[in-house]
Amino acid sequence: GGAGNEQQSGGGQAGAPPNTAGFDGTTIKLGVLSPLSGPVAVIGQPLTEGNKVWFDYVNSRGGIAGKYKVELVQEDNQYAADVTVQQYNKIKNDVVAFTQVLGTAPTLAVLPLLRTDKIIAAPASLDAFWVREDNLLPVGAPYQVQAINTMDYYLTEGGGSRDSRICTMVQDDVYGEAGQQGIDFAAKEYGFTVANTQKFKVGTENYAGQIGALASAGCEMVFLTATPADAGKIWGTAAQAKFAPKWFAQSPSYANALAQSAVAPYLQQYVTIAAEGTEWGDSSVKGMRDMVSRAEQYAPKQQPDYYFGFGYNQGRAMTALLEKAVADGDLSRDGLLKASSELGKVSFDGLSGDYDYGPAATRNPPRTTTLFSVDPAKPFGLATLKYNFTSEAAAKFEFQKATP
Amino acid sequence: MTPMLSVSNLEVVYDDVVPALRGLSITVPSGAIVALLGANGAGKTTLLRAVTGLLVPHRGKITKGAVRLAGTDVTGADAAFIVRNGIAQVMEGRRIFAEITVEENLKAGAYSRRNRGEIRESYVRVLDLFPVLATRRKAIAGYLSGGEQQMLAIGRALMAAPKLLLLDEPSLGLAPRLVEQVRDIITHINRQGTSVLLVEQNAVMALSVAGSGYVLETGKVVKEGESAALLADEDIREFYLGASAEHRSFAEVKSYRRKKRWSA
Amino acid sequence: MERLTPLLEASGLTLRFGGVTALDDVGFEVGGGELFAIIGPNGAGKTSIFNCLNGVYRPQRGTITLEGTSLVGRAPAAIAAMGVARTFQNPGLFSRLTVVENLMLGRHHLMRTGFFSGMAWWGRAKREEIRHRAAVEDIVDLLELEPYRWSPAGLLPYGVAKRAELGRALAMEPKLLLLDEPVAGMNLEETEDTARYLLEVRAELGIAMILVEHDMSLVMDVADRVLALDFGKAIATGKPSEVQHDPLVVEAYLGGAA
Amino acid sequence: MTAFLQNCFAGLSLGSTYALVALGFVVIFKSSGVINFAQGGLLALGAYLGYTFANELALAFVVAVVLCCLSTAVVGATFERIVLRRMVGQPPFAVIMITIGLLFILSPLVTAIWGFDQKQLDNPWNIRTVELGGVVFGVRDLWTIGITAAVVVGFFVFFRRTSLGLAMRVTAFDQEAALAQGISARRVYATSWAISAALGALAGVLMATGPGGLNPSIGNIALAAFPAMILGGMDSPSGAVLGGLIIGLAEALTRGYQDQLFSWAGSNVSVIVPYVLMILILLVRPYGLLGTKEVRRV
Amino acid sequence: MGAHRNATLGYADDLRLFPTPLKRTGLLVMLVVFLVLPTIVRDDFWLSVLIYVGITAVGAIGLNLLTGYCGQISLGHAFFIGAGAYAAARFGGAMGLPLPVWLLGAALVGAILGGLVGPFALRLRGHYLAIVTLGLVFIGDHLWRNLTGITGGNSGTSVAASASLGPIDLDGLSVFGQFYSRNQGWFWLVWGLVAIVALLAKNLARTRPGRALQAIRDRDQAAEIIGVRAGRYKIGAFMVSSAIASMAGALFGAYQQFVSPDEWDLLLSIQYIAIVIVGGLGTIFGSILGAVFVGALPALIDRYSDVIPGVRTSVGGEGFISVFALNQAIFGLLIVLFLVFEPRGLAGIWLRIRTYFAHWPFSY
Ligand SMILES: Nc1ncnc2c1ncn2[C@@H]1O[C@H](COP(=O)(O)OP(=O)(O)OP(=O)(O)O)[C@@H](O)[C@H]1O
Ligand SMILES: Nc1ncnc2c1ncn2[C@@H]1O[C@H](COP(=O)(O)OP(=O)(O)OP(=O)(O)O)[C@@H](O)[C@H]1O
Ligand SMILES: CC(C)C[C@H](N)C(=O)O
Ligand SMILES: [Mg+2]
Ligand SMILES: [Mg+2]
Repeated sequence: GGAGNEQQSGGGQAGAPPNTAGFDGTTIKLGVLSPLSGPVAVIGQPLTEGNKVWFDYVNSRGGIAGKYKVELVQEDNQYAADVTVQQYNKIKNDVVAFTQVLGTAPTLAVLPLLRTDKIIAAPASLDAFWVREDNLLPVGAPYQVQAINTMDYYLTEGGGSRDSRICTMVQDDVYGEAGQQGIDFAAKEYGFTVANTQKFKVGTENYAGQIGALASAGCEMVFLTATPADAGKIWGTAAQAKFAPKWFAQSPSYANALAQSAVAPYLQQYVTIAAEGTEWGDSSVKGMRDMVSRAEQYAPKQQPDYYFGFGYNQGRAMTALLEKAVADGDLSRDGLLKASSELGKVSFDGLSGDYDYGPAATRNPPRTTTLFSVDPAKPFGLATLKYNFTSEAAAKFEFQKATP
Repeated sequence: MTPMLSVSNLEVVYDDVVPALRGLSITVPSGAIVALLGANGAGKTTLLRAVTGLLVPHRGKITKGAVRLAGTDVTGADAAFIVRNGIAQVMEGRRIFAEITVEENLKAGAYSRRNRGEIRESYVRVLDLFPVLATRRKAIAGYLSGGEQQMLAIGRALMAAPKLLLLDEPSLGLAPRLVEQVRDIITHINRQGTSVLLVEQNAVMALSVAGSGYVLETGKVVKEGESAALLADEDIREFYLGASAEHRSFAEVKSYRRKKRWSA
Repeated sequence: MERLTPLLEASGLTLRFGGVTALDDVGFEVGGGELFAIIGPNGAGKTSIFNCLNGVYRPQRGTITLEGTSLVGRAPAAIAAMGVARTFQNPGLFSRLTVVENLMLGRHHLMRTGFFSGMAWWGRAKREEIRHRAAVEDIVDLLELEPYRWSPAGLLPYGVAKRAELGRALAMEPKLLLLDEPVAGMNLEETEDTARYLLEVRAELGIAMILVEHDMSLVMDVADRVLALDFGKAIATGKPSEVQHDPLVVEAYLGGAA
Repeated sequence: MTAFLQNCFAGLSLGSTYALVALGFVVIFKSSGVINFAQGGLLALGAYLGYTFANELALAFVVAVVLCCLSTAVVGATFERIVLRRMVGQPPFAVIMITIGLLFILSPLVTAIWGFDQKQLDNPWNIRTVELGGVVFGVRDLWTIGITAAVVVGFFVFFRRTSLGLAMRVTAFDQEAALAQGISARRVYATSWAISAALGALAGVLMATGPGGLNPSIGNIALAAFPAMILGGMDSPSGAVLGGLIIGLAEALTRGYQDQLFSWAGSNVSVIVPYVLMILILLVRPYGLLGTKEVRRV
Repeated sequence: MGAHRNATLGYADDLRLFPTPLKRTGLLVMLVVFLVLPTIVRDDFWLSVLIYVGITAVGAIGLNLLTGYCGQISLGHAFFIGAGAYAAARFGGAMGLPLPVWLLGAALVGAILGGLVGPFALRLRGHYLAIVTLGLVFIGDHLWRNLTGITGGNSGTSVAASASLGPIDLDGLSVFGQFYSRNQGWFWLVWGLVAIVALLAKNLARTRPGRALQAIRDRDQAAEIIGVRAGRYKIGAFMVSSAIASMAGALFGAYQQFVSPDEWDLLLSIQYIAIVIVGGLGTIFGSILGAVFVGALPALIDRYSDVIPGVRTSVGGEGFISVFALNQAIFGLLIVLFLVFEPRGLAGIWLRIRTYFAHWPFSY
């Protein structure tokens, strides 16, 4: 069973857990370290909103295990490592765990502290590093998996072959490297070579050079790892240059605003987004149906958003962990770590693939990907192209520990 | 007739705490040349700053008294405004604009004038007065020699064709021949209707052109009168003119000489 | 005329800036302990001579030797270390430092403390500071700068600033002191004071001096010999009284004031 | 060859934006000897005001652009009125710090009003293109280049006609002496802040019409324009324009030929090329290509 | 001269850092605060704020030597801070060297880098130099991302440098059976170093080399003419300043235990410039005050933001401006306000207060 299993009434055989840091017998406090301002707030805000809507919903049902209400303690980490450390220190003794730490670098910065303090945190980042960390509770298929599945699709159904000119365009940071790593892995598995790789710096003003290089390399397919502002410029430049390969892009490259912009026709024609779950408002998937109705109820102003769903899923995973801990009668830090190592598969009802938790060494993250095409008529501007599939290559990908 | 400049009972304080002028009054009658003498630190420059509104950049303030220009009260008014009303000055320390050419410096001096023809006339006249400047028209002003810069500072002030000219040690660093020439220039433009307030350490020169003069000490007027009367004054002769009886050689100045002051 | 052993010899100095010839084949000698004056109209090249001696300008032609060692091409700091000190036409004190610190800087080339020993303080740096501080105090005494010891140099009255600058130059324990218009902007009384300081220094320490000054009465009274320049050329050299009546000098420089 | 021309065109377009921003820096530096760190903030403010005029008030694009330049100019002048005039005669360091303070005020203000979300500014160009001899010209880029050229010409004519240029220079050099010539330092500052803010706003809206649209980090372009300003010479408007174009071209060409020529130096060499170029040029010409040499003489 | 024996004693008095009883009392108070504070403020948040403030103060003292004393504006401080952090990762982490060694090793790395950059100051002046050093931040960023072997590239690197001094392990201090937390230990370590660095810098400033730096700042040509080799001192100032910056960076990395290239950006440099200007150029104590102001004020606002009306402390919460945004705006506003009031910075205000009391009860 898991958090997704809402029918389970919870309630531990071991009796009520004793009070501990962040738990006063009635309320469980959870930390959120997320950029609520600054350039990454576009991601941090909906993500946190997703956390909130999930727990509002849990609370409306009485709380964790039906009796313990959850309260979020939010701090702005500005997407900066040192601020994250400060904010972590500020609230670590007031919370049971962190249900969100946003960003790869911020997560890496608090990781040593999490280890010494024996606290669990759910990173808001799909890096592959997290899988093997006992103190982290990741959700979703890592970026590498998205990339590998994308290549599988391209080579089998997407009209590409091993001899196609396959290129990548990745942002020059950890997030970009994750995508590139997936593609490189796929290249080995499927026996193709990457014809050209363009790296770019976040916030570049003019992409004509990179687009020109991709065009002259004759790229037929480009895998893009970017964030929406840059992705918009990149596709805009490509559209202007009449450069029209098949674009596949990692989920964070996309934002709804793009489907409403002048480049929308180009996107509709050439761009595919690799993400998880299903399109916004797809009532055939239970998880989505529930999420949309809860979003309407608890955050009526919330626009359809990928990150919202991510935050919502984090809430579900954390809830599964907490219910297990309550069942064990121990909400202490040690109790949570123990519960985490004993936590089995958690289902996200189709919003994301199921995650096999348990001891970090044996965890298995979901390896499913859904491909979307751009469709301005849809609520989030994305229409499902291929739903929830796992390639063989993705299943083989091995995960490593973050840092020694 | 209203005097060109009248300063009455003026008090100035620097930095909120350092008093520099303590109730000082002077008058520059219209069309007159008035000399202002005084030792280092007496407050001469401060007085000129107070008149032109340039105390602000020095953290100075007028705390009492009034400055009237041709009858208009301009106490504490904005410097640019006062200057545009027909005042020009040769500032202490020359303050030429070192990074631009001689010609541009002169142009800046005429900033408050509009009539291009008249500006042109003044320009020609200044170059005429100081032929060195004419030969160095396109030179960057900062590379001129000290004395050449002083000429430029005087020339720049003349470019404004002022009603009142304030001169803070115009003879500083000038060769003896040029000091004479500057004296002539002062008399000349005064004849053309410009009133002059002249601060000078070279008292012989100052009193020879001025009709009247003031002696300042620690922010107060300690002596005033017609030039002739001042020239005849014993103390002034001893401390400013060095003309008492016969010339006292510098080589024989005795080291124990006591400094005499008018006020305690 | 009694010849002093030449301390400084300059010959054939020529210095041009673009079209301007600041110095044109100028030569002179200054003997040990001599007070040598340079006069001339504005822009004649007096300050330029100082700048050549200091190593700020490098003359296109000519030689300068101090006690037989050539100065041309040496860095200003090296020349200072050889014993050439200077006061500037426009006061050149370090405005945010106190008078004492300014004088201590005069002793810079006599001191050894480097970054490390300075940081460590106890030991050599401290001993050195105390020793040189005492030497500076002698100069403060001599020039009657006591009331201004701790004033930032930037706030000094003009006359005092000039005096402090003289003090800084003396603190360098120079062999040769270059004075660029030391009494400009001073009234008679202050000029007399400065003359007294200069003569006292010369009498006690025997430092040779080159004086550039437009105050003719001072030059005539204190100088041993005078060099007159016009347009970068030497037009007369000799005893003050001789130069004063040289027709070229009267014509170019003194005018009716002679 | 077409690839080369294409890259050059990209460089010119990028360079035009740099030139506008750098010109904004120069105007303020020229009049006060201060680097205005708030330029990026003013640029962002201008761009968002443009968004409000064009999208929310649905004004015609031209009107929106003019209005946003004017209103940002007013903001710049107001800043002078409230703060800077109290700094006449104060050390430039303090003034620089105040511009940093202004930046810290402007950026959160912009996000508090307009939020963090990506926005699209309605404009007549979008991603339309024209093609000539195989080279594709973005209509927006053509307009950017054209408008910049027009503004630059207007700027120079204005400066030639008025004595403002001289007034600015002497005010920067010596405020007090400038005042003594009847030059109102306040007026000079107010004017230069207004002009600079308007230039920033123009650069901002032009950028916002680009494919990237509008987001709060739009002001970062100001950082990229530093080398352009320095390389041209900090107090030289022509230098700013020249520097902007050189940097734009250098950046675009390095990016275009990263794979062939610069792979040895790591990825994204184009990001540091402006700085490397700037350093090299300054080593040869310490005051930039057209900057005024500091005059020092003893 | 008999008077001189006495006078010499007098100069030694002049040269004391804490000449008056009042100042000595102040020193004592600071010492007591230093020792006792972490046992009173045990809160990890405030301790970590204070630790970051202390680290920043060290770095700011370095920048003030260069900018405030020697007059060379540098926007490249972030570069040297970063270099120090990576040096700590290598020396302290990978090579496992003890605290004094990795700290001095980082300083050495900083000094060498500063010595490479310093010569630019010989040719460039004022703002031109400032922007060139700004270029350093971007070039550094490029290096940090591409020198993967040293820096871990984009992913960053963990900094496992130990904080033990012989038998004393500041990561988990225990004295007479009393156990102290890592943050308490680090507070003592960092602020102890602040005191040491401040003392060294103060000594430097008041002896021959320090005077030479200030002379160069005020009038470099005159300085040369009286015998100061300006070039040498400028490079020296760069070296000392960047050595100190690297030390700060090493502390930063070791305390945070993980660093990535995103952290050494222009904003960091600007923050340091802000500290030395707000604190007061050319005063060591000002740098520390500035660091406290710039570092602790945002934390204070953050802590008490819930009582400020209009502030949104959580997503979807009430209010129109987020804490950080408000923080930034208030911070900007304060900078503007008080530089208008006192352009000489915090040290200037301090001076005013002192003059006021020196004259008290007499006032003009
Ligand atoms: N900016 C300032 N701040 C504080 N005190 C000042 C300032 N400027 C001048 N003073 C003081 O005010 C007094 C008068 O100075 P002022 O410059 O007016 O004298 P002065 O008569 O022009 O002297 P000088 O002949 O040396 O030019 C002096 O004691 C001087 O120290
Ligand atoms: N760095 C320079 N660049 C260009 N011209 C210079 C430079 N230095 C000096 N000159 C020129 O050389 C000539 C001599 O200048 P110098 O300063 O030596 O004159 P001076 O005799 O000291 O005059 P004054 O009595 O006015 O101080 C002047 O015409 C001056 O403009
Ligand atoms: C949402 C993503 C762009 C965040 C990215 N994975 C990071 O950690 O930095
Ligand atoms: Mg004066
Ligand atoms: Mg001279």
